[in-house]
Amino acid sequence: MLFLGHIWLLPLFPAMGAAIMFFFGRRLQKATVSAVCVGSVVLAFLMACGAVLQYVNWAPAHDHQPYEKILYTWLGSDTGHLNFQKSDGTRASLQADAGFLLDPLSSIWLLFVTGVGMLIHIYSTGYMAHEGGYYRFFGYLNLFMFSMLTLILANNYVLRFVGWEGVGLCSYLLIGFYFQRKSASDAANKAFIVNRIGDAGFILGMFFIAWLCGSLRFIDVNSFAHAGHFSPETLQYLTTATLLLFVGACGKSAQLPLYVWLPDAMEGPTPVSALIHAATMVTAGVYMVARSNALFILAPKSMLVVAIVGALTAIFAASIGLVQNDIKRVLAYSTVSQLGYMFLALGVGAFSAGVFHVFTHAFFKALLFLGAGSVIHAMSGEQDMRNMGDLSEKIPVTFRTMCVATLAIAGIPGFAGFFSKDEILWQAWKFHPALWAIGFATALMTSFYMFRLLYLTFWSPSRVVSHEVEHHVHESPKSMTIPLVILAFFSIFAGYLNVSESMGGAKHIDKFLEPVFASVTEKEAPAGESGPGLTEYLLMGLSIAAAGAGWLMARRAYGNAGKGYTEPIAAAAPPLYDTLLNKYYVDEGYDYIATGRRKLGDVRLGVMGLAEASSWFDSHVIDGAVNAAGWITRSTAAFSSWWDKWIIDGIGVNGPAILARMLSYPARLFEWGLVQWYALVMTAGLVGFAFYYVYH
Amino acid sequence: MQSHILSIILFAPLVGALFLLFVPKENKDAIRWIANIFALAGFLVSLPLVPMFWAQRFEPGFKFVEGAAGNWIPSIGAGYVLGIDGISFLLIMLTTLLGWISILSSWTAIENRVKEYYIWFLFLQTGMLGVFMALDFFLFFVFWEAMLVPMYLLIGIWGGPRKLYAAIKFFLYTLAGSVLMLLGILFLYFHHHSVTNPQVYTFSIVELYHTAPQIYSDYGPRVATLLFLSFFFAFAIKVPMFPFHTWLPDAHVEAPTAGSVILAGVLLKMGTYGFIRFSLPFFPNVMTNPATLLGMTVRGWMIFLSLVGIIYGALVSLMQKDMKKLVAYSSVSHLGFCTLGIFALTPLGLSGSVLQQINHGISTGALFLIVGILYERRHTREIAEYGGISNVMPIYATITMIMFLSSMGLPLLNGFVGEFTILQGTFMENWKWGAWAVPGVVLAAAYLLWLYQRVFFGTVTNPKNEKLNDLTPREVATFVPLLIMAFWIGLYPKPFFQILEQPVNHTIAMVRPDYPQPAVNAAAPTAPLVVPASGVPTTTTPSAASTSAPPKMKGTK
Amino acid sequence: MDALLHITTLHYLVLGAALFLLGVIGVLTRRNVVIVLMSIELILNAVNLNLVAFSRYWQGIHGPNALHGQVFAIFVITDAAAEAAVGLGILIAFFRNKETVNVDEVNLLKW
Amino acid sequence: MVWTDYLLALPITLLTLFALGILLIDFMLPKEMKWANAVTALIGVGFSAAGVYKIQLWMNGSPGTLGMLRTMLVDHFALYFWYLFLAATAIAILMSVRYLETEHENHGEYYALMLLAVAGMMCMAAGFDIVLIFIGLELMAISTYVLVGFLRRDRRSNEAALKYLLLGAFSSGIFAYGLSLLYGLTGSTNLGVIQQELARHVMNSDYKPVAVVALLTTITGLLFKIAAIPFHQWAPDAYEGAPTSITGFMSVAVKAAGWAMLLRILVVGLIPMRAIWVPLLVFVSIATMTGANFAALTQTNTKRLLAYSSIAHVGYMLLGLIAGTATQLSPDGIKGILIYLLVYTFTNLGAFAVITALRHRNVIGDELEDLNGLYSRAPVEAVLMLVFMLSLAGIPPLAGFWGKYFIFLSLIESGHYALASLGVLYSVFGLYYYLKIANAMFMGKVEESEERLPISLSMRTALAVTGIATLYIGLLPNRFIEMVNWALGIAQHPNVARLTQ
Amino acid sequence: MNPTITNPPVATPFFFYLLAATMVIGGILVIARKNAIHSAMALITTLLAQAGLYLMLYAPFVAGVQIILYAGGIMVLFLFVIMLINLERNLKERQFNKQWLVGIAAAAALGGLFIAVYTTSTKGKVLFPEGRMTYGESQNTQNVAMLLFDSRLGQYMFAFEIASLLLLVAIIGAVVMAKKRI
Repeated sequence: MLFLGHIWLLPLFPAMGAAIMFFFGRRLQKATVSAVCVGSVVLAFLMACGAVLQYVNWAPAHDHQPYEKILYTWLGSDTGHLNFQKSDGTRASLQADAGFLLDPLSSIWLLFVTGVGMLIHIYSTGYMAHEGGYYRFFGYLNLFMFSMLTLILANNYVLRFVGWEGVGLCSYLLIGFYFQRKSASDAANKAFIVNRIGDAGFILGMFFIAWLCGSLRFIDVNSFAHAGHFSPETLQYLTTATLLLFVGACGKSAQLPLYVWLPDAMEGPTPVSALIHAATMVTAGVYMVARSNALFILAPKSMLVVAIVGALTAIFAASIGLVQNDIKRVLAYSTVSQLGYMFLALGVGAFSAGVFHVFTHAFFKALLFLGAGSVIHAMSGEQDMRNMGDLSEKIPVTFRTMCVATLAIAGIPGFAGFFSKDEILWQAWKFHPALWAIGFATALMTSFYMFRLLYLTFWSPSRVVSHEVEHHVHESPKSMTIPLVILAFFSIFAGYLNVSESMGGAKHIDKFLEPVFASVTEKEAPAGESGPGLTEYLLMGLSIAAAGAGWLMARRAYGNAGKGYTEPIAAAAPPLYDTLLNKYYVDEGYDYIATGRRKLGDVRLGVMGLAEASSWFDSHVIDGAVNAAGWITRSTAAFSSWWDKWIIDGIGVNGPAILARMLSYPARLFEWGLVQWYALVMTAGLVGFAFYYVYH
Repeated sequence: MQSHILSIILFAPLVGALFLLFVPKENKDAIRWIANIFALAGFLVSLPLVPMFWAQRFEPGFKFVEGAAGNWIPSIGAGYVLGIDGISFLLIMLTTLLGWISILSSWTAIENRVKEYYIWFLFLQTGMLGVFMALDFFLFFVFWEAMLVPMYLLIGIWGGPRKLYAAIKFFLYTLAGSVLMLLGILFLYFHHHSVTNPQVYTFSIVELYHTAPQIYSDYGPRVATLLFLSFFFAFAIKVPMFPFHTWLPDAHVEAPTAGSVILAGVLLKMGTYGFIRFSLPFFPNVMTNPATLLGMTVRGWMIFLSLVGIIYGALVSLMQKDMKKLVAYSSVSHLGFCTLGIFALTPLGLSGSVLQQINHGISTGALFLIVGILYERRHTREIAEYGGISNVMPIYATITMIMFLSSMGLPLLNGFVGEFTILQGTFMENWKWGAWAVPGVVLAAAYLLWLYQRVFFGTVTNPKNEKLNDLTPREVATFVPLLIMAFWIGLYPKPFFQILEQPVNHTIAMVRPDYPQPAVNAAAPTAPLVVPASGVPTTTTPSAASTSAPPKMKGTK
Repeated sequence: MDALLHITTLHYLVLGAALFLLGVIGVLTRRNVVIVLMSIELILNAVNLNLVAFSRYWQGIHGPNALHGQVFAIFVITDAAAEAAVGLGILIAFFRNKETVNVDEVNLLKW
Repeated sequence: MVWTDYLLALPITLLTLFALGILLIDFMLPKEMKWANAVTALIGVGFSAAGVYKIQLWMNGSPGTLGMLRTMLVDHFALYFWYLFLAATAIAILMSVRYLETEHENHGEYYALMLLAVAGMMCMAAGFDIVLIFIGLELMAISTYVLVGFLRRDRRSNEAALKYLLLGAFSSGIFAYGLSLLYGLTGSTNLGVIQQELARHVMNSDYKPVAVVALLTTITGLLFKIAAIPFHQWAPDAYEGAPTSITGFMSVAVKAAGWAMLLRILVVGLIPMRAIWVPLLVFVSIATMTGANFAALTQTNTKRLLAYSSIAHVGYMLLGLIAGTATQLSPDGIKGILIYLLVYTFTNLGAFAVITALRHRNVIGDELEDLNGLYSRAPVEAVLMLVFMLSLAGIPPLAGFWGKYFIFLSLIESGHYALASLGVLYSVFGLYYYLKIANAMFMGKVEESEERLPISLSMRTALAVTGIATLYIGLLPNRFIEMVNWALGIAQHPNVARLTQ
Repeated sequence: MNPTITNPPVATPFFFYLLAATMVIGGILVIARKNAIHSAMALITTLLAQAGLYLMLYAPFVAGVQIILYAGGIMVLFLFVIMLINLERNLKERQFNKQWLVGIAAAAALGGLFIAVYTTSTKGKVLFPEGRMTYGESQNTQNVAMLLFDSRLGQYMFAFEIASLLLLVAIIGAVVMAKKRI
């Protein structure tokens, strides 16, 4: 049990790397930095392989239970005396451990995260070779790996949240890596804050779970969920809880309406986009929902919401992707769209299909991003596809691997994406044909925009603006191309791990995941598997056709796109094109209405509008009240002076004189300090008291 | 045999102040050295308290009690009685630590009237420690008021351009609250006399715990509520709760850096401490009174004000143009969490609240130091004056980032632990309260990150910023303890929870006798207690911890 | 009519009150300090009149030796003398500096 | 007259003898030896204090002796005040030496008048007969008129004296009128008899309206002496114009004597009319706190500011008399007043001592601006002034807090919550103007002259005494609280302040 | 000194009203005359009339003191001072200050109130009814002296001593204030 027993070391390897960078990074050579940081991830990968292998051997003997390793009590006093009241009135104590859990679900994530992560680290040594802040970059990357591994391996929601926030932070740091650029730091802020909104949902969801179950350990939560017999009220709370968790997932996995940060996140270096914003971090939402499957199953309404949001996101993002010109943005919207697919799968109850898509997607999307990075590297930083073209000869390795990835994502049979996507579509059909229809349309669009990308970049005539750039185009170094090749390999063959029965496959991954999704299978069991039916094959054929159609359309439109080519959509429906190009104006809408970053006329709405109003309120009303009290006091003091001056001396002293002598002494109006006035006040006081008491 | 460690801790800074009196004021460096040595000594003498307290952290009642009731002014029954429990222990340690750090941070910041500065500062230190140690209401009040004076002078003499306004506002505002508290104290005093047999006049807090709750039945809810309010104003102004907060931004902006650190780090905690130590146990029935006041119960109002404070403070921070003011308003938001946790009246909320008070002391203290460092170099705090500071001061930028993250409650840093516990404690009481507080967390990220972006990111646009020096070793030294504490609490908060367990459960038992308390033989710790990283020796074995008596219910007859 | 013709203590009281009233008017209205001082003497005389009248009244109750009021009146006269002496002294000192005896010109100290 | 009467009169006799002695010695002293007058006066005060102590020893625990054929009641209360007067006078004498030299008015009469004023005060505090009280009052008042105008070449001093005299005489006239009515109603000048007669016959008869008039006119005189609104207006003018040392003397000793007289008359003689005078005092007290605090807010003259502050303090002290039920006094309230007077003596004298110290060469030193940057010129004095100001504001642990403490204690005890709240809020309010002084000293712009302020030895002594007393009473008040308990004949229990009536 | 109850002499009301009228008119003249000397003369008249009233009240000693001390002593002092200070200027100036109307109103209110209180009584009873007794005037001075000096009855002895101090202070005060150089 060398690896399994010390599984807590897994996140610590990259953490050590990050710590070394933090303290000594500035003084280290680039080579040393690479060695330390890549080395730590390689170590983590090897350890992950070892641990998973050991787990696979260990599990059958232990009833396929998850392996749990608790290091120490993190939150809570560990005496059981710090209690709270559960929803049913019983006591539970606050406890969140620094504990790690390995089961099939986390195994899968563990493997592809460390694997892809390792490749991207290697790729980065080449990509970032000429950039400043090398150590900083790798420190952040390592920190990200640490957070991601914590997220994956956590044995309770709170520790998961640690990783969850940690990856958000690293995403923030890495998006803002080029912090001198305003757009980069803006995007970083946006990413973090939008994620925080999701996190707020996550926290609340967690509290609901703790309130209902009395614990946040996955094992406890699952056993609570499996125990059954819930009152309607509890089920209602469970629905709320799962919906809140899903809000968190929406934030992290860029679903409607919180997807807005992901396209902007492309401001970061490309390896970051590949690692964080395509392969790993953004799937955390999927992971979380899959992890909480026992609860989601109990809340069908939440499941429906997940499915609908997933489907809508898929088609929404895909439609935007149709017309984007920035190569990374196309991929970003593609990612959002694919994540939508995954949630669609989860929502319809096909958890393992969703997980499988995550798995395959990790490879081909990472590959796409890295390929895009390679293209950008070759083009000296140019990202606009309108200024590319005809690169297939010049960067052949990149070109070939990109082709593989495109075929995979488009769902061409034989490539990884086909298997996973098709499984999802089939499950969606079983749930409701409408969802399938959306998924199908999305598949068509996916194929179109991916091939559009391919044509515009590699095949169509060159539209490169400057000769210098054109002259400079070169294939990337080995450190970058080798990861591409490895990823291409997996983009083809990863799919064969879970070929469905209808195609004679064994569904290895489904079987492997079975203990995790036990509740799902139990629930589905009565419905019964009707075996591969005609419908399934028909649908499969339809989606293959869609993929092909997309390809053909793209080829027709962009195969010979020269300078100043026209977009087919722009030609057909200019308003639609504008809307799509401007991403349905969602960012603008948010800026005007939700955040208030932009003013609507003279009025600022949204949070900042509220903030402005509060600020005004604070300085004018509240502090105003305080100051007014002071002001009134002082003016009362002034008033008593004034009173002495004008009323007492003016009316009291001068008034009668004025009346009697008809304003003959206007110049003497200002006389004060008179003894007799004092005496008069005394007398008047005495008279007042006397009248009061004698006639009271 | 009484232990005198509390008195030693209490008067160590005062000794330093008296010593400084005899140093000629021209010799500035000597004064600085002596002040720093005494500040460090003040911190060091408090360190032995850690193992001593740790050994008896689960035992009920106050520890290290010193003096006897009525030994100071026998004729009115006021005594010099000191004693601590877990809550005050943590706050005392925070005070000694921050006191040392702020004195260290003033080395170059204070150039004129150095001697006075340090004398007043050390004096202030004693006042604050006294507040947390006093077990006699009268002694408490004396310290509470006495510490206003040095703070007033620190703001007023060494402050910014509007220092007079700020200093007077601070003094008057706080005093206005506390005088009403004095009347409340006197009421309790007479009530105690009237219900005890034989009739005794005393200010002893432990004694008053027994009688004060009876006011509700003796005089009716209205009087009890008014009495609660008389305490409430004192504490709410100190905290400050919305809408009594406007002295805070002014005081912070004008105060010298070290003053701000102490103000935010320790002074504000006196308000929350007062709530926990006095308001809750004295007026349990007011807290649980279902009758409404202007449409809400008293407790509902407290929660409401806390929630408003959280959101409102964050919103106002968002719009600030002055860095220090931004941090000041963020304090309003953070302290909103603390009061929310207190009035949630659950053990979790309460312990989270105390922990968050410590956290706020650490992170906001550090934030003020951070602002102070820029101010010392550029003499402006306008955010617009900066930009791209990361390029010229990378170490500074890194430390700032960590502290910002700590302040916004990122997990594995201290802020998260407190906020999470508070929110959970509140949520378990009423999930809507918890839900309303959560936007504060989001907004915290917004205002802090935006600030960071504007100050640190981008390129250096202002030529004046091009030649800024990065941190000196002394400045780094001021941050190191804070960073260590931030990570410690973030990674391993268990010792803190254990220290807080007994007082928190005890307090809740006093406020809500019906709240389920831990069983007598609760489960033993599941894992052996680990020696904390700071080298605090563990003298209690798990078995000892499990056999230690659970908190007894006191004060409710 | 009997009430008017039969002179009782009350008549003296009313007369004293009238004298008091005149004194107060003098104090409140005259500008000349000397006359203000004289008005104060009027007030003190009103007091004396009261005292002596009351003394007579109480003699009727407590016996002829109850002359406390008369003795008190002597003390008041002493006091009046002392006050007048010092008052006039201060007035002279004031007059030396300011060359006036008008009360409403005593107005350096104010507010 | 029996021999004990001579003993009871001993302090007064000694003061008179020393006053006469000073007048004689003064003729023989050359100009540069005039400080010997002060020394003589101090010795006189010392002897007188020894005489008081002798009486205290002789009383040997008995609550009090009626002497001088029932016209004088020498009890602990009187002894307490006698000590207080003597202490205040001693400090005021210490403050005066250098000041008079600077003003070129260093005459023996000054000290003689001071001692005679104290003799008058002693009669006021110990008098049990309205004649004695009245004569004592006049003795004190006339001495003070002269002292206020002692700077004869200074127009402000003249004016202050004239105003004080005119108003003082006017108020004594009204006061005497009230006393005459009291005598008329009760047939006696003895306070004890007055109380009995009022309680037995007058209050439930046709004579009640007359009694009310008597009460109102009497109380006017009393309130005038302690300067409560609306009978206060002499105070700021007289305080401002008088020599600073005399301002200090007036603000504590004269005021304490006024209080002693007020307590004697209201608490002993007129207690049957408590139901009538309490509402009146409520009004006066609120008016006093309000008016004085507001008026003090914008003052720029330190002496005048402190005058208004001392008026405000009268407002707080009056609350002590209000505390209690409609017919019953709260002993805690009286205790509060006595403690208040004690701490106020030291604190206020200290404050005036600092202002007196500011007078040098061509600087009058009573404007707020004169305090600017005092810290750099005289740090010890500035810190002491801060202590005095905070003590006046009632910040614990300084002496001033204790006065307020007992006043508010008594109010809470007797259920006057609203008044108590008002009082404490006004005390916060008051802090504002005390802080103005502190601001000027510590934060005001430093004048170009960085030279140290010359401060004489006697002044240092005065400052030391007042400063130490302020701190000592603040920190360890027990001894003083017990002293006041002793003065009021309140029994003492260890650890418990149980009050017996 | 045996009091004898007799009917009051017929002349009593007459003399009372005569003297009272003299006093009031004198008082009015004191405050109404512009010339301070005239006021002083009017005051002396008032004081003498008052002395007459004292005699009617069987207080011959006080009456004597009144004439000797007041009319003889104090008023001379007043006249000296009036002579000493400039008179001519005052004669040309206003006699009353600007608040005279209010002053009179307040004083009248006060005096009226006093009188109203004294004269209002329930059931037609008069306050302080006169005992209609007469006393031997010969022993008045002795009796006053008894109260001042007798070792058994002299309860005002101490006050009398203090009064001497009062006069001493008055002397010192007058000297200090009025003398140019001391």
